[in-house]
Amino acid sequence: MREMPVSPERAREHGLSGEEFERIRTLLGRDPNFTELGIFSVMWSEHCSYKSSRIHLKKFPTRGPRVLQGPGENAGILDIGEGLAVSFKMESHNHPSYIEPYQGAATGVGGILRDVFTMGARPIASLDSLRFGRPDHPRTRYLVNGVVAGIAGYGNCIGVPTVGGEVSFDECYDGNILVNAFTLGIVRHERIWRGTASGVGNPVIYVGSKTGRDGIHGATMASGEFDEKSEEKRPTVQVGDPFTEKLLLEACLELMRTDAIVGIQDMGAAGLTSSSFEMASRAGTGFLMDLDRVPQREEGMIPYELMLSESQERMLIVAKKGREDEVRAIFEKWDLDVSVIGEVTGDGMGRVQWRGETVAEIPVAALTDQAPVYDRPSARPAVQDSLQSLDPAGLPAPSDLAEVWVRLMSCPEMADKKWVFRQYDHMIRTNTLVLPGSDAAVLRVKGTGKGIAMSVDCNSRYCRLDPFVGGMIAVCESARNVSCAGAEPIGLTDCLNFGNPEKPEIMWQFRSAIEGMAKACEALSVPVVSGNVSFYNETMGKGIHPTPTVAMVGLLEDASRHLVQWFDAEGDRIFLAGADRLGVHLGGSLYLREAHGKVAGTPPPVDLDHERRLQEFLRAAASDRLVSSAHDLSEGGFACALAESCITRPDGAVGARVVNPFAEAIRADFAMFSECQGVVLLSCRPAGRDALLAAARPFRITMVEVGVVGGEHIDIEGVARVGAADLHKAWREGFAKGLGLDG
Amino acid sequence: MKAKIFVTLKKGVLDPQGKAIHASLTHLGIGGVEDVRVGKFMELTLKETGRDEARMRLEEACRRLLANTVIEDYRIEIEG
Amino acid sequence: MKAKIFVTLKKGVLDPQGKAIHASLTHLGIGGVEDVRVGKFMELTLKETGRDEARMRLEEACRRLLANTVIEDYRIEIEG
Amino acid sequence: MKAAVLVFPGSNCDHDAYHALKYVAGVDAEFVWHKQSSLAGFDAVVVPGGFTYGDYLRTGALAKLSPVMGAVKRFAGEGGPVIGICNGFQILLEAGLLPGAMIVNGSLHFVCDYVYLAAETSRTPFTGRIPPGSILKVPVAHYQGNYFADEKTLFSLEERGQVVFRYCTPDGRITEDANPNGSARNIAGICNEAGNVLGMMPHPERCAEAVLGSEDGRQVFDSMVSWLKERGK
Ligand SMILES: Nc1ncnc2c1ncn2[C@@H]1O[C@H](COP(=O)(O)OP(=O)(O)O)[C@@H](O)[C@H]1O
Ligand SMILES: [Mg+2]
Repeated sequence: MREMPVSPERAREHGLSGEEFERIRTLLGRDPNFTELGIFSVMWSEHCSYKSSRIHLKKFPTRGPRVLQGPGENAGILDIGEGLAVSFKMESHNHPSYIEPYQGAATGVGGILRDVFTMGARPIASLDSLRFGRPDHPRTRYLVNGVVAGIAGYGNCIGVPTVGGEVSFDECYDGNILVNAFTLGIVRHERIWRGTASGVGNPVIYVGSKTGRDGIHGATMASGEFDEKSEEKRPTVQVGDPFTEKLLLEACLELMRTDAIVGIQDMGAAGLTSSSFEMASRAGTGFLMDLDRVPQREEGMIPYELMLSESQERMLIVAKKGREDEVRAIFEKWDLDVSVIGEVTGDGMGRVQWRGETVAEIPVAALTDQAPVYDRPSARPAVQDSLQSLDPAGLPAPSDLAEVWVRLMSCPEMADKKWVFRQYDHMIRTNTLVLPGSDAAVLRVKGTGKGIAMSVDCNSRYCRLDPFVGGMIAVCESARNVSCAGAEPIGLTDCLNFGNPEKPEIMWQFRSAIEGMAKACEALSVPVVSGNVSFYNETMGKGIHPTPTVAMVGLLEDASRHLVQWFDAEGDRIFLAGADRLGVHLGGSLYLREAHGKVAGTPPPVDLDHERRLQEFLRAAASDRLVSSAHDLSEGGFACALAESCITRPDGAVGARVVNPFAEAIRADFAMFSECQGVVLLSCRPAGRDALLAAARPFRITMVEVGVVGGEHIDIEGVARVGAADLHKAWREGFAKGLGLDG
Repeated sequence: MKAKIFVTLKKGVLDPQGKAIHASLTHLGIGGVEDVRVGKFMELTLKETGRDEARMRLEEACRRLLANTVIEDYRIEIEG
Repeated sequence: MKAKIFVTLKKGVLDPQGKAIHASLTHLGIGGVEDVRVGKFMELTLKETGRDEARMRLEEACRRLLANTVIEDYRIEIEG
Repeated sequence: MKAAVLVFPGSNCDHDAYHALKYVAGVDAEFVWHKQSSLAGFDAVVVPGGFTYGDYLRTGALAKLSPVMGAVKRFAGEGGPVIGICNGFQILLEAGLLPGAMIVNGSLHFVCDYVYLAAETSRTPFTGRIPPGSILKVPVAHYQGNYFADEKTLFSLEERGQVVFRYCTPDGRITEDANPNGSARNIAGICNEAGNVLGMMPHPERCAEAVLGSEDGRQVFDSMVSWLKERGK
């Protein structure tokens, strides 16, 4: 690559508008050179600057008694007591994973792991939220295979268990899949590190892999729509090296046990550029950097490439002056490159030198604080009204409800995801108390009696139909899953996947979803401590459903009191908690899509006050050991939740006999598959019935006893009945079958 | 009829395997190696057919399955 | 100086990858393939030295590291 | 009584083995960095699982070159108990301490799941308290656990009682369906002729506590403790 003259035209190629280019000239008081243009383009990209989202993200509640670090750092941190904290974050790697599924997903995992261990935390668990196109779309199988293998390849090798996640399918992701990766780590309070470059004269140290021409323009790619030309951008995909990352992780944690450093940050999107400028920005300092000292893998790299490379498995450290040798010794022990490439300065300028010349000289604030911020116009799409119209009475009633039931349970969206998580090491580190397959994964925290529960959720059909309610539901549902495990939701991270923010309709979806999420967070007292925005999820102008994925983290003071979603023993009694929230809500339901081919109507209503009381009750019931299982009604409604509690048990399926819980006479298919928020299926020993009912009263939760666990059939009396073993088999085989994957 | 297919990483693409093997060779005292790149190598037995026909088929196989042209190059050799 | 090393599974050792690729080719409608065996392929850049010297070194590298002779055969080609 | 847990670049079940030894079996355990060339003072050696050197080239191939492996060979030669778990097993194979080799799983997928093992011999230091015929529920987690050896080697392994564990159904039948990776004759673990070196793909350290879903793996570590105690360690 060679230097090129800078012009407004060249700036446009870099994704900078005419106004933005003018702003750069004003901030610098001159024209930028080619290297500087590259630096501005990545720092002002949507991905790094959050220019279209920032004003809306401010609506999230981010404070709380446990918050040690909110948004603004590489990952958020929450206190969990006994001097310990959890650090976590979620990030998207959508576009790279569509282009090269294995490496795209693998490097997504690598990136989020670095975001967490750069805070000083040892990663103990990952989750992944995946969305693909139609199961029968010609590319879907290839993408599923590659993405799952990539997540496995990276996570398994580095030794962090992938303990949960979600996989769903919809036509809207045919040309733009979503790969969102979450990691959580544990850190002692006094070992928390931040990405800050303070102390004039302190050395700036580069560690990790050598720099190559990987992923140059990766950040701007993530901020641009897909078109036919995307094929040409292919070589920007990076290859992950999980082995090197494992060494980097161990070396960084070893270094962080000393007090030789001041700050540390991973080189993620926009590599050396974003890490250096962001660290200086947080400290209010500047830096001087010599590119000749950057370890290089390829020959003839120019400053533009060195500054913009997204080579993986690299970190930037600011150490205390005079402690360089300690840093060097640790990284050399782990066979990693280490090089002092510059120092912290006090004048607020970022200066980059190469071959004795200054090749970039930019005020740090120009790239960070003075980056553009947009309040983009938003408008409710005209189609919204027609989307929301749905006349349930007009839907043909299926003649064989048992057949529809089996069909729903075995469609790839609902079917057993074992094909996926069997490829993930989900047990390594020997903390996983609840393996994948329940509402939330539960891990123990060694050395304490505590447990951590985690769940990642979003129903994007709901968000499409009503982004405000859909956003609320994403938060409520993930919190409810964590509460069903007996844990208290203490904080969340999110990945906001949307289309092109320059379109007012997309901006409306975005702000509505955030407002809904924020409202639910406030009602449930759960702060947002980190997150990520992924815009431009469009292919040839066709956008995805708005998909604000939420990863909720919960705390159990006593890990042994966790709950699972499956029935425990024959004879146990089954209850519906929140039964007064049942209603006919078919809008956006799985049933509507799978059986009637429609995504329409309005999502089920949410009552936040009820939700809060329900979840408090669930935790109380778990902690007092009043229930043997808890599972919330979500996709597929009452019938599918019941079936899941029967067949997801690791020890094999069990039957159940229940009554139709709907008080009024409604159509049988509606009773089975109507989707409701705030309703949970519980089971308890027969002798524990009265205690459970009594426990619900102070929370004003309506309990209805619906039936009993046992028998060969799952039987909703007078409505439909299936053999537990048959349903179990269809559910187990559905994923591979639906996608045409080898079993 | 036999064919060989070589799939190699494109120039400039990181080769973590090659890097690790290179380090180990040095460690074994086997010097003089400046670089190692690792690729895949497939030997195919084909039904007798024209060479051009065979090459066309294998080209398609490489593009659609055997190589990922985002990061890999491939080369086909047809024998006999 | 360049060298190539080919590492292939011994006859009689099961090759699940080869088998899977064979099945996928058929599935893709790319017919006429009777058998596929997958191996490894390494390209080494060596410091200039005599060919015999280079071959000796690489033989040693293969025996001690690059191939597992319980399951694999190897072949060395030195170029230029 | 002191056990060494080897740590190579890329080992990642080292902490799990350490935890099971120290906090479950009550053995004094210590990490040993792969560049160390002595195992003086240790009574047992655990080569833990992981992805040493990223499993690049072949699993265990690059790790066998580490200085500590010379010490492991001497230690084993003197009759000291050595257990290789998962990647540790692969390293022992590559180092020639055990016969055979590993190839990629028949499914071509990484597999992490509980499996059942039929124990065949209590002659090793790690199975002394596991009566032959016992069935253990233990997880596997690997991409290349498909054990291969030529017919002659397989015959001699069986002849000399060196097959320690085989994959089986929950009721102990050795069937193809119970084999998670395609291993020859359902082999999950083998020992050397002398019996003091054991290699196994399944992870006993992951199921040594009831809260984790199975306690069966604990018997491997308890056997080791008894064996060492009987020898006055
Ligand atoms: N949707 C969001 N909600 C809350 N915080 C967010 C959100 N998106 C981004 N953030 C915060 O903004 C900061 C910058 O994020 P990002 O650029 O993704 O980090 P990185 O540089 O590690 O890739 C992070 O602290 C992140 O937690
Ligand atoms: Mg970061």
